[in-house]
Amino acid sequence: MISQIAISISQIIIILALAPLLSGIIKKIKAFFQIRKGPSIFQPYYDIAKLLRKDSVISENVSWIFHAAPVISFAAVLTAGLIVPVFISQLPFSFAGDLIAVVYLFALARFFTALASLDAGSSFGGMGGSREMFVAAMVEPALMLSIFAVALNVGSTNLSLISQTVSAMGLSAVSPYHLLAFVALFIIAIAETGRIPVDNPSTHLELTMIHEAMILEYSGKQLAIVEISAMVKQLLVFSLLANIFFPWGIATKISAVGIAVALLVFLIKIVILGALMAMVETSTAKWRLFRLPDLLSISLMLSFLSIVSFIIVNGG
Amino acid sequence: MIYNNIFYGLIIFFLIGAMLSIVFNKKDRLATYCSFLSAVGASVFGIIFSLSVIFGETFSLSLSGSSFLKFGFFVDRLSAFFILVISVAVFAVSIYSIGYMREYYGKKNIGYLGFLYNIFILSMILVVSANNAIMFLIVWQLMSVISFFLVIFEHEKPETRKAGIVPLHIWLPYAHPAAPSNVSALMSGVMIKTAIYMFIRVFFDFLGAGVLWWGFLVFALGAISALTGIMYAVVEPDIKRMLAFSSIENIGIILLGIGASMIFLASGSPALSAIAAIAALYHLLNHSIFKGLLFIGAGSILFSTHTKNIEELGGLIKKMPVMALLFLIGVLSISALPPFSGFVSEWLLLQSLLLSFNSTDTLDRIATDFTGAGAFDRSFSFGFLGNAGMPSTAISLSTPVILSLILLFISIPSVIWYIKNINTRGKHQVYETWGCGQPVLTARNEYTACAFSKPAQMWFKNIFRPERELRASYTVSPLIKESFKFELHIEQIFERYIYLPVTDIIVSRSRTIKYIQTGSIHAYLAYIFGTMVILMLYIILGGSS
Amino acid sequence: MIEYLLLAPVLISILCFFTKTRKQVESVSLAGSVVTLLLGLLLVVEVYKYEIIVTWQNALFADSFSAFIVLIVSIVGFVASLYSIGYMGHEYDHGVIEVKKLRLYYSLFHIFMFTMLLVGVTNNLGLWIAIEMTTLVSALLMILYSRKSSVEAAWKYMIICTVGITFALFGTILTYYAAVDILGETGDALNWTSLIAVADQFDPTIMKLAFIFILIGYGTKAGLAPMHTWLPDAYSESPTPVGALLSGTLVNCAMYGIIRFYSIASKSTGADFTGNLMIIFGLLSLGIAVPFIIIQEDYKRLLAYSSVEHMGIIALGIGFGGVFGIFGAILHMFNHAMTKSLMFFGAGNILLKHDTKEIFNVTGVVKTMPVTGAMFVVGTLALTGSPPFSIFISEFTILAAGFSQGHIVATVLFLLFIIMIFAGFFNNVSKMAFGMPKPGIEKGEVSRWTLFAMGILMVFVIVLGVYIPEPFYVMIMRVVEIVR
Amino acid sequence: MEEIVFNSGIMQLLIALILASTFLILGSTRLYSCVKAFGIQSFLLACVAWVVGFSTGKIDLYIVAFLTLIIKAAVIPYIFIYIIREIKVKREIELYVGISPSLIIGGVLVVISYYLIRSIAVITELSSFALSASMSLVSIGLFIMISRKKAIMQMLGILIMENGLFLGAISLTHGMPLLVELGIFFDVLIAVLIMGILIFRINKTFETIDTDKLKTLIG
Repeated sequence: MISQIAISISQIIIILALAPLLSGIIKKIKAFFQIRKGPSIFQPYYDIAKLLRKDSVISENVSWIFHAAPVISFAAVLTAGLIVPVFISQLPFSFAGDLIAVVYLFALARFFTALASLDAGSSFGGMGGSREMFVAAMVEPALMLSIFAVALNVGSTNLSLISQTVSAMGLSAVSPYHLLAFVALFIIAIAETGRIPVDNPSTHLELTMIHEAMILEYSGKQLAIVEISAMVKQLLVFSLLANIFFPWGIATKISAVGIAVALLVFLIKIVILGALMAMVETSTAKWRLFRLPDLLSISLMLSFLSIVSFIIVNGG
Repeated sequence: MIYNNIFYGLIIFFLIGAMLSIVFNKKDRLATYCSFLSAVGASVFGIIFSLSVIFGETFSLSLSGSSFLKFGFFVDRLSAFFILVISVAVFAVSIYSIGYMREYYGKKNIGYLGFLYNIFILSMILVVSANNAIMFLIVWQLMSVISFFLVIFEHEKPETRKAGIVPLHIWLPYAHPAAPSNVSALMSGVMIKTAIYMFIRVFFDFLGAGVLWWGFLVFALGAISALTGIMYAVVEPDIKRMLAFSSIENIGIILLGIGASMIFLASGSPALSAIAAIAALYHLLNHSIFKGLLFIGAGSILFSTHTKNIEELGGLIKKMPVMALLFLIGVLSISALPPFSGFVSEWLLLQSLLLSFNSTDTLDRIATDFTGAGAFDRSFSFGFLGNAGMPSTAISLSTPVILSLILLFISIPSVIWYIKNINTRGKHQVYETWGCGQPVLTARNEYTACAFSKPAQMWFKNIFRPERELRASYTVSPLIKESFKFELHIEQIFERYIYLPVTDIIVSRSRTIKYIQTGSIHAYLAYIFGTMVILMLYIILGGSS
Repeated sequence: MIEYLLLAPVLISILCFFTKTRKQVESVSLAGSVVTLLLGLLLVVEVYKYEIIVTWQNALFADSFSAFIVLIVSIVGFVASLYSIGYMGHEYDHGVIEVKKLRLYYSLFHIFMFTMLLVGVTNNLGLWIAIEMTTLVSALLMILYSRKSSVEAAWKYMIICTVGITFALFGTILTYYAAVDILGETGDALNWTSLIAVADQFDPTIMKLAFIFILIGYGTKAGLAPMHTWLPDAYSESPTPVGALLSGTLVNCAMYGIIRFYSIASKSTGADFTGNLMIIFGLLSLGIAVPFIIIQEDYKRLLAYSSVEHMGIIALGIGFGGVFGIFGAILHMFNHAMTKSLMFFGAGNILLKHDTKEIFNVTGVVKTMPVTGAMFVVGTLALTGSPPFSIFISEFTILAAGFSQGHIVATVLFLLFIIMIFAGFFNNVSKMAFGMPKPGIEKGEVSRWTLFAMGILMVFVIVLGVYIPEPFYVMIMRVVEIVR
Repeated sequence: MEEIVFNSGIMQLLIALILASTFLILGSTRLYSCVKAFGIQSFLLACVAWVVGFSTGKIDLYIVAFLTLIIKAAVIPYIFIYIIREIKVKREIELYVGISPSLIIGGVLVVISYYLIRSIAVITELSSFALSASMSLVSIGLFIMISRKKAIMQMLGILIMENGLFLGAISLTHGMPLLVELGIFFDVLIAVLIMGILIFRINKTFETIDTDKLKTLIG
């Protein structure tokens, strides 16, 4: 019992610690590709610390939702963190939720941020919220289908079970549908974390920002919490990418050495994925909003293809 | 047999309510209290009765009738579940109606509405507990006729006239919202479910769900209605019609569950079909509750703002905070977000759909996965489908329930901690919303519902075929525009491409057939002569057999 | 017993002819119709006890089927005479007709009753003579109002029905010829009782030919399609009580003739030949009724086409055969007679109040004439076969028979037509019943008599929908035995 | 014994003459000649009845023959002439179908009914001839009603059909039982009377007895 509580607390701490680091690393790699020095990888930590200390300015026609939204979305994302295997696949709360729960938790977080964006009554917030919902409507099914493909192989949607069986299967798990599902999930990750082709994270130009527009009204502590939940979500999506498709090296038993190795492997995988993401960001321009359906239907088709190929291969 | 008198109590209460509301229909206040309080009492009886049947044994009672027409009641666990759904919804809606009726004081005949309301619920309960086809059809017709009268209750409103005219359209989304809000809460919350009840009775009990393609048919039907339902709900400006469309979507989801359950039953895995059926029925219960909640919310919005058009609504949370919170919970639940019941039923449905791709041998692993070996193994079983010929698997719904607990466990304290310390330590100034430098931000700058759903509208534009109309009215000179008038019209594809063309064809064909009755006696005699000759040939050629 | 039943209406009509004032005529007619009703019920009770009664060297006879027809005729006749007191009284007060015409009307009315009762009780194939007389008398009744349209309708009615009946005569002759081969030229070679006993030895080809001519002949009188063309004109142009009698009882008498010959012919030619013919004609009548009901502008013609539809349903019921099929058809004859005459009385009240037969210029009937309006709407629901009412039960039985006897295609078509007719009929009637009444129509009913008459029929329509009394059920089962 | 009677020369002659009289009606354009032809036809029918009665020795056939003679050969033609004189109707008969085509159609109808009765082939040679004659009489009667516009001609058409049936009855079963036969005569007489009243009423309201004008009730 105690070890399980310890694991879950350590999981939360690690997630909170690594999340800003990951976005810092991605910004650094992006800067490297753009041949500029770019801020240090710890810059996000400084930003958050600064924000936590600053006073906040709140619009007058705002209701309790504005105050509650950041906290609820942060809580939702953290709960998702309990379920997604990061460095250990034997999570205590793994039975409490599975893939569908994670997707819906992300949806809950997104729901409340969009609600808050409308609350302030500015047209920017409304525009951000409406576009976020539009993107979400396309992202969610694709996300679910892509991980279904893998879940089918394992027979259950329980994430830790999936990562455990796939890691046990070793290299033989890398079959065609496996890769197809990975590419599909990668495109989803771009949309989910608000990266370039779908949304531009680093700009305040109302034409291109979706995620930023929603949190335009926030300042001070609330902005800090929103930023952290965004980063944690990004980390979770990356860990989904890493630990569902390439879970080797994840600790299956509770042993100091195993955990340390798992942490290291996890960090490496995250950095590689971050680099990949940064490369995609620098090489493509932001797509027009109404061309996004084409991009996301590609990922939908890929995940659907992977399911079909799984059924054909295994004669389901 | 305590069942009998509970069942009688249930029916008598409704009849009392109906009679009293007629007796007092002149005095509005008294009529409201009589009819709706008796409805509340009756629904309490309903809940007790249904629970006693679910956990007891089936209840059947046959009334005397001539040797040809025998009527009676037969309430097995399935009907009891539906009675439970109806009574829970009626309990809430009746209490709400007592308040809501104040809007009709003096204006409308409350007694008449009370009478119709009580008989409407009674007919729904009878529909679910009829024991033979004839009785079922009789009470079904009674229900639809009364709902027809309820829909045209406020017939001075223009759209009510349109709703009531074509009798076959009673269940269409623009008929439900025309009824008074408390009634439309019941209608789209519960009345549609009686159709599902008929579905289940016909497909499971009557035809034995032996044929595979029926399952796929129902499955496809569910998928289509879910998709189109939500598509039209997204772009619908009228709040009650939006809710009616979302009812269609949820009915689609329930049909998905039933279709999946039929497919499993036909392909020989009863345990799986039990899971799918439980998902469908559980979603049915959730939907009738949160749809009732949403309609009541819409009703109170209508009550205070006297407008159903979402475009004109805004900032209500400041004036009606409690109602806004409740409405939010309803919305969270209907969009199946985690801590609420909607999520549980949709999660179960997704699980059953996922499992359908899988071969049955992994069933045992899933079963263990479900029950969960964890310390919190508190199974909260819904084994109520024993009668429908399917094994009552004590599926524990612990997984999602525990998840919600954890979520609450984390978010509530953090919210409290956050609000507590924000007021004390950090100062925060209140300033106008950031308008990118614009001097004054008025309410008209906000994103209205139609704008919010604009991307979705663009994505499905060849289905919606939106016709936008922008009329500018000019001041003296053509350069300075005084005002813009924006008009948006969405195509109802079903009505436009399936229903209207069919009726046009029928009417035009019958216009041509009309010329048979030409009026000339010679033509008529020729018809008789023709029939005689044809029959003669029939005998000579074919008739020798 | 039967002679008194036949004698009563003749006496009454003579009496009516020689009375002077309106009050006298109405009271004589009312008394007469009460007597006829009582005698009819007495006959039914007696038949219920003794199964079969034969009198007058078995020229007149009454088995349960003819008792059933006598029951329908006497009930609808009694109610129609009540209604005509109100209706004709209203016309008389408004000077549309004067006393002479009123006296003529009542005397012809009772002769019409006599002829229909005669149809029920004739034993031998003289049925033809009785039906021919009904045509003649009803033609005279039709030209009561010497309007252009009613004369035209009467002429068409007269010519087409007489042609039809001539065919029926040819069928009767052929049946007689087949019977003579077996029974020899004795007098009773024509009587039902002896015919049915020996029906299976008849020569099948002659019986096929005979059945065809009978079907065309009596089908014209019953209003089966394509011989139904006289029906809408006759029903909409004749005075409403006569229309009610025509649609309520006369078509049933014609159907009685068809079913009698059906039971004889199907014994020798095999049930599927006759059954298929009945189904074909049934579906044809249903099919032709659908377009005319959907786009109809005249509400009396709407009711006429609904009669064609219901006769089609009865023919279908018989065609499906089996206990269920025939039980449904017989029950449907009774239910249809009650509901149709109720609707005709409602239409009559509307005609008196709005003085136009166009559906378009009649609105808000429920507001101007609340009782008639309500009964009219309930009647519509009943007529289109919606559940709580009697017609639903018989249609449901026929449907069940259709499925169980394996005529799937016919039953599905039957269901489809009924749904379309429900939509068309209810749409037309809801235009008339609901909405704001036309200006200038003052509120208030036409007259108590009409409401009283409609009330009696309403009782039958509602009660039989939920509960079928035991003796009634036994009687119908006996009829089913006779027909099978 | 029937066969001898039936194939005797007189019967065949009489039936042939009846057929000829129908063609006379088909071919004539004046009302009076039609009525006269109908009179002859009824007379011939009475003779057929008398011959059959004489040969089979059934007394009621004599009565029937006598009745046909009085009612159909005398009373009904008189009624027709009375109507024609009373309404001062134009003597010609408007037709949908010209004279020669209607004659040809009459011929075709006779052939069809003959072939039809033969294919049923149930009765002896001659009586099948009589039955086919009656069938053709019925179909020509119906054809006359369809093709002639005058209301009177439609009345005449019905009576021709009825004659055909009477001929059929006699040839098949030597006449129906007396009671029924009387009923039929009585009915036919009343039918003619009522049609007469109707024709007077049509003439009064429509000012013409041309049924082509009777087309107000449509749909």
